[in-house]
Amino acid sequence: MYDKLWLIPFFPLVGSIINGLFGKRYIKSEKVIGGIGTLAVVCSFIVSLSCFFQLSAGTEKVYEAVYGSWMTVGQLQINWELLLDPLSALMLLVVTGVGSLIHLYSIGYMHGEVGFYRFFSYLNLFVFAMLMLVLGGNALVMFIGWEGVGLCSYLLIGYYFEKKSAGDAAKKAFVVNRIGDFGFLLGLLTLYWTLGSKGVWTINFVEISHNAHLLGPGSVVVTVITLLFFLGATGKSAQIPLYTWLPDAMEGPTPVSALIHAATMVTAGVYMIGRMNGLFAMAPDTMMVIAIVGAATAIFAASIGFAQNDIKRVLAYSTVSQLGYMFLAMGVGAFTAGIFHLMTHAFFKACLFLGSGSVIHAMHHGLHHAHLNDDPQDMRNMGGLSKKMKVTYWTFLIATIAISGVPLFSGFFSKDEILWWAAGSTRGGWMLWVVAAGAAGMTAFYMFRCVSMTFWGPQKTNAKAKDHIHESPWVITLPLVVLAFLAVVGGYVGVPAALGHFVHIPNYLEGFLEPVFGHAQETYQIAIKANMAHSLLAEFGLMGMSVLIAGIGIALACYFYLKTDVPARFVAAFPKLHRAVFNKWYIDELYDFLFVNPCKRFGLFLWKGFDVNVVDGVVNGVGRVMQLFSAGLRYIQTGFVQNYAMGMVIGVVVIVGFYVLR
Amino acid sequence: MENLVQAALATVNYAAIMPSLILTGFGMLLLLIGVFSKPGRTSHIAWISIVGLIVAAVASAQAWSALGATGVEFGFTNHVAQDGFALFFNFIFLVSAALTILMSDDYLKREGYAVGEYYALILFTTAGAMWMASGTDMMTIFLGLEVLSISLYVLAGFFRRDARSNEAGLKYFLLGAFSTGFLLYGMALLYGVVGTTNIANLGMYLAAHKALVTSPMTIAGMLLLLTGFLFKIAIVPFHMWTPDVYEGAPTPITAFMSAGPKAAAIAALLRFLLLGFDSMQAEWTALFWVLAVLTMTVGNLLAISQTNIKRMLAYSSVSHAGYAMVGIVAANAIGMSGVLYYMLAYAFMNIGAFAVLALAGKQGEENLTLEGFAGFGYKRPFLGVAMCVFLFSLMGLPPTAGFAGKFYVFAGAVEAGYIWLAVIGVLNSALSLYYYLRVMVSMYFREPTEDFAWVSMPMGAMICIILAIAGVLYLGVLPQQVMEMAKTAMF
Amino acid sequence: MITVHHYLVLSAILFSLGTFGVLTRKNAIVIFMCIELMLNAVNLSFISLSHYLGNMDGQIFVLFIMAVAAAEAAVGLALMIAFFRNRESISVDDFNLLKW
Amino acid sequence: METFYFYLLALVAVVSGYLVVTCKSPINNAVALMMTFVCLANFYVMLQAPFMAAIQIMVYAGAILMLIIFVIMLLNMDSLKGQKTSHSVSWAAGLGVLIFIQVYFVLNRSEPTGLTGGITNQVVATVGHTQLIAQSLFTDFLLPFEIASILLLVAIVGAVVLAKKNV
Repeated sequence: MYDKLWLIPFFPLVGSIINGLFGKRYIKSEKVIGGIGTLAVVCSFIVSLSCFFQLSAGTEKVYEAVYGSWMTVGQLQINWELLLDPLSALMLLVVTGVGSLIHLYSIGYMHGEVGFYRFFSYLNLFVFAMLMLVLGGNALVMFIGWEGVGLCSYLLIGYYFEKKSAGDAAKKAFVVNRIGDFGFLLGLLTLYWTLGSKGVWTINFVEISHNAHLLGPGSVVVTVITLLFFLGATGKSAQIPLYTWLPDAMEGPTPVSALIHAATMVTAGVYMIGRMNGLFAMAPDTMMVIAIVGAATAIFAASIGFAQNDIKRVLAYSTVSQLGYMFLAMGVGAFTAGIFHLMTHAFFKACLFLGSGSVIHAMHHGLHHAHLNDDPQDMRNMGGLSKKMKVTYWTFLIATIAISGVPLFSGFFSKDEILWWAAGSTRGGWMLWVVAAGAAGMTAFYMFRCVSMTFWGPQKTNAKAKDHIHESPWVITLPLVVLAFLAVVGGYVGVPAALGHFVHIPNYLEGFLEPVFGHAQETYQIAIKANMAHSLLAEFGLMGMSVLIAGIGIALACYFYLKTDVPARFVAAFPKLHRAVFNKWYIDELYDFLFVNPCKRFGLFLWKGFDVNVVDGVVNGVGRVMQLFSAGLRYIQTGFVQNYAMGMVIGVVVIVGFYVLR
Repeated sequence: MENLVQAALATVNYAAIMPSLILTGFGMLLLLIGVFSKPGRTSHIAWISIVGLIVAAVASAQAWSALGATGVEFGFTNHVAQDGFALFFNFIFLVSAALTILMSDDYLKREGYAVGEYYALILFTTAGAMWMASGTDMMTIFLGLEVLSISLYVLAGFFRRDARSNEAGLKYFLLGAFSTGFLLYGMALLYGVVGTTNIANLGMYLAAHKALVTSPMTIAGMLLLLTGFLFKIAIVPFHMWTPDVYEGAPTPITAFMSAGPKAAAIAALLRFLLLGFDSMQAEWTALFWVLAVLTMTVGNLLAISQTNIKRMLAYSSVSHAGYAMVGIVAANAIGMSGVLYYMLAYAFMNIGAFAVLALAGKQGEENLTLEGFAGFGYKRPFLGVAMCVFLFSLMGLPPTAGFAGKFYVFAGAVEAGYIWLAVIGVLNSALSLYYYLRVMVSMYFREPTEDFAWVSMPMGAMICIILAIAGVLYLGVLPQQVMEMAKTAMF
Repeated sequence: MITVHHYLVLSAILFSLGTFGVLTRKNAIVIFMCIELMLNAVNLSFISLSHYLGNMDGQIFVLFIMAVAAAEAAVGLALMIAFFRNRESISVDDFNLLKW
Repeated sequence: METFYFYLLALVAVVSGYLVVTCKSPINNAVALMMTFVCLANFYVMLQAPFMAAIQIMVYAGAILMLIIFVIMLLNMDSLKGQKTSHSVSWAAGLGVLIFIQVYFVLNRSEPTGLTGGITNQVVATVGHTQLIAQSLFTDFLLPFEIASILLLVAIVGAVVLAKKNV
């Protein structure tokens, strides 16, 4: 099946092209369009599955498929190549599996939208780009996918382009992503150059991990390279300081949010670090930065999640926070745990987003019938929906329990693994555990706040609208059920050793990913500290504490939002704090103030200022310029031939003068 | 007398100028046909000129495959050298001219200037460009440059009832003639230093007389001469005519100017640098390092605040010239062949983008602003997608031609050790994203403000756009073969 | 004794004068005349150098420069006439549609 | 005698060149330019290049300048009176002087050297300047000569296209 690797990205690409070109005029039928889109991803899923089984059964753990040469530069040969190894196989399953469910869901959710064909075309393209990113055998093929997901997210977030906020959000996502992308490119450039100066001209991932040691462990250059790559990862995976685009990305249709947040795009950064683990493991300083940024993001985003009233925004900040966990895992060298959490997060976060979509769908429907203009996404308008939407409610609840880290659900296993490594790893520390555990408690709190505001308590929706709220069709609920199921059982592939010891379940995932991560972890001695490795007490103690913290979070949320008027009193007591949290700590304003506005002004300044003023100003003399300034910008004349000629002459005089008189 | 004729005939080698000869022949033929054609009915002239370009391309291809062991065919006592370098540039010129002519037919009719001379002038311009690329003597290159420039002055001001076109033509003319003055003064000084106008002889003489390399007269001559070419390539600070002229000129001509003649000036520049001033490499790499950084940065920064898309693309073409300069600074095989590759890629992507503009504009082209493009992507899906492809390529996203081109020149710079230059280049292309993106935002995220229903889809323009897309994707996905050609083309 | 230097310096003076004129005059035709002055300065350089070096190339070059000057004159003046028809002026001050 | 003649002509050339740049009326500019052309033709004679002198008079003074004057008449440039110079005189003057200083510096610091040919005054006198030019032009410089013909064709076509009133 390996030789059919190219089929995996091929199907979604074809689906995208068919829907994009023929959807509007020739196909028209929503069912057919949706069917083609879903089928394309399902086909990829089937191929991925067979590849996965072959890989886990076979002895060959790394397979590179080369489909011809792309570019040759000196000794650097760049091929069109795909790479299948346990890491990419696992990612393929997550992307195509969750992706197909989301496609199926979209058929129901997007029913009747203008540009249905367009939506499916973009969605397939998105999956295609993500698959290229995952399968890319060298950094440039990965970069195609890397750029591609940014681009598709741009198209999808701005899908409702009539809304100005959607267009702005899309632009923001793209621009922020591009900042990250250039980190990636610069990192690649530096890597290529430094490895090249060591005599190895390559950007192939397998060769990079083989030759990474040439750069010297802990050397400055490897730190710089990995930091640049990490900058790329923060852009894509919404970490501090480049996380602002992700919450705004909620402007897109809900399935898009699910796709971006759960299975694709945002996991790209984590995946990329996992892909280059050999390189990153060599740079302890960078790893430290990653761990700290991850932990900080986890708690920072969780704190913002407290005060959001828009159901999707809560989930968005929760994604940022959970991604922080993954980076924390990567930073302390727990690569497997990071990927594990990526996987379980894909399940429960997809379920949460699709569930919220189902709620919004129902609310929208209800409000529409009642001719109300209330925001269907505002949780303050909801409440008591559990009776109306049983499937949605139960799946949402299961996913919430999973994300909160309640034992025996998938989130518990993966999060606990991360916490354990954060505390016990040779690259970790107690502070990281404290921060991460705190964030876990906050997660439990705001997620249950979300559930209680949405599904429990009295119904706050307008009475007329209330009657029209009902459960969504099967295409929407079926994915929910499947995802909820996965959110429960998904964790059992990676049961921590301490627990597995008693119930005789081995840690499948660790064994499976060993060929990818084992080498780096062994070489750079990244493991649980010796004094903790055999202490079951320590592990169970930490586990117990994290469960306790999660329990406290859940209990507080239920208490606050169901029983008492504590939140209102809290707001009354600390109005400023609440407002600050509500306004996302004024980060957007700060960014506007610090970066966006100066950049705009800088561009404007250089345009009007340089072309108009400097050249003209040199001509006219400073006094004249002052006069012109006072007269106002519109009196500044330019487009004069002679100013241009003057510029040329000055250029000539300066250049010749410099060379002749030096 | 007899002797003179024989001596004259002995120097003639038509094979060495065959493509340009074909083009001038067709150009004159078009002038004749134009006389007998009714104004406004010029489609057949456009197609005949396409035939001429194809014949010239065939001749070039044949010459390419016939390149022997020496890889060069001299003619006219070393005035032209038809080598791989010249032939590769021939293809760039032919592609630019063909795409330009394809998009012109309908455009000229819409604007009411459909006459045969237009096509003849484009063919003459292309021939001039070929003489610049293949000339090995200052005089040939200078005359090629003038054929090209004078045709372009006319073409830029071709819409003679349109004040903006007049202004563009006149500005271009005055500044172009002015820069010619500097170019010639440089040539005069160099002639004084070495006593020859032949570039190869110049190079050999300078290599043999090391003292001359540091002589102020040589350096001043070289710099003044470079100035003339830098003006044509629109390198900062000699770029200031570009936005005005590009904005005012007829759109197809703007497209053409930004690709063909620019490539021609780069060809002549490269021949001077590599053949003539080889021994002064340290001097000119330092100069081009600074100019490349300035050009990229200024071009991009100024493009940011433009609202007229045509003008924005003009500033962007300034910055693209800067990227090409990066390859020249690298001055190694990858960088130099990267420049050739970049110019070919740029011809496809930029002319493609302008072709979309030419189709989208109304008569008088008042609507080529960001507002005018609002919702364009939904009203004209095909053109919208095409524009996106070209913009991606201009941004330098993989897998498009623009990415491969930038990759080659930057990789060349990295290999030559100019890592910072490559970094600045990469940062600049990040900066360029902002303004290209605004076009896409306009096309896809704004409510349409006007009706695009009147846009017809003429066959020529469609072929042009499809060819450009094919070129952009081919050069991006499978750049290897063309890059090998570019490598063999470098001397 | 008049050497080639004298001619070259004279040529430099004329060239600078021409440049000065291009930068200061407003009338496009006068600017064009100043450019012709610059070209003539170059011609003088070429011919004096040709004489000094005892080789004809420079004089041939001048011949071509003259041809080019004639061609430029034809096209440039045609452009000016076209511009004048539209704007009733050929002052560079009126080249003001394209800017910023 | 030669020295005196040179300086006299040079003075006339520079003064008339200055007048080209400064005279208010375009016609006066053109007349001054004519003076410069004639002075240069004289120099060409002094430089043993009589053919170039003749061409200088014929092409520059006879053709180009006539064309310019014709256009000045055609456009009836009264409207342009008073618009003598643009506002940047001092800067332009500074730059002009700077260019001159640089070139002067360059010329002072270096000798024109180079591959010298065998065309001495004697050769010119015996063979004849015109024939020398012709020999070069039609053997070594045949291609540029042909390109120049295309150039003139382009210029004619361009001028016609631009200047005619209707399509």
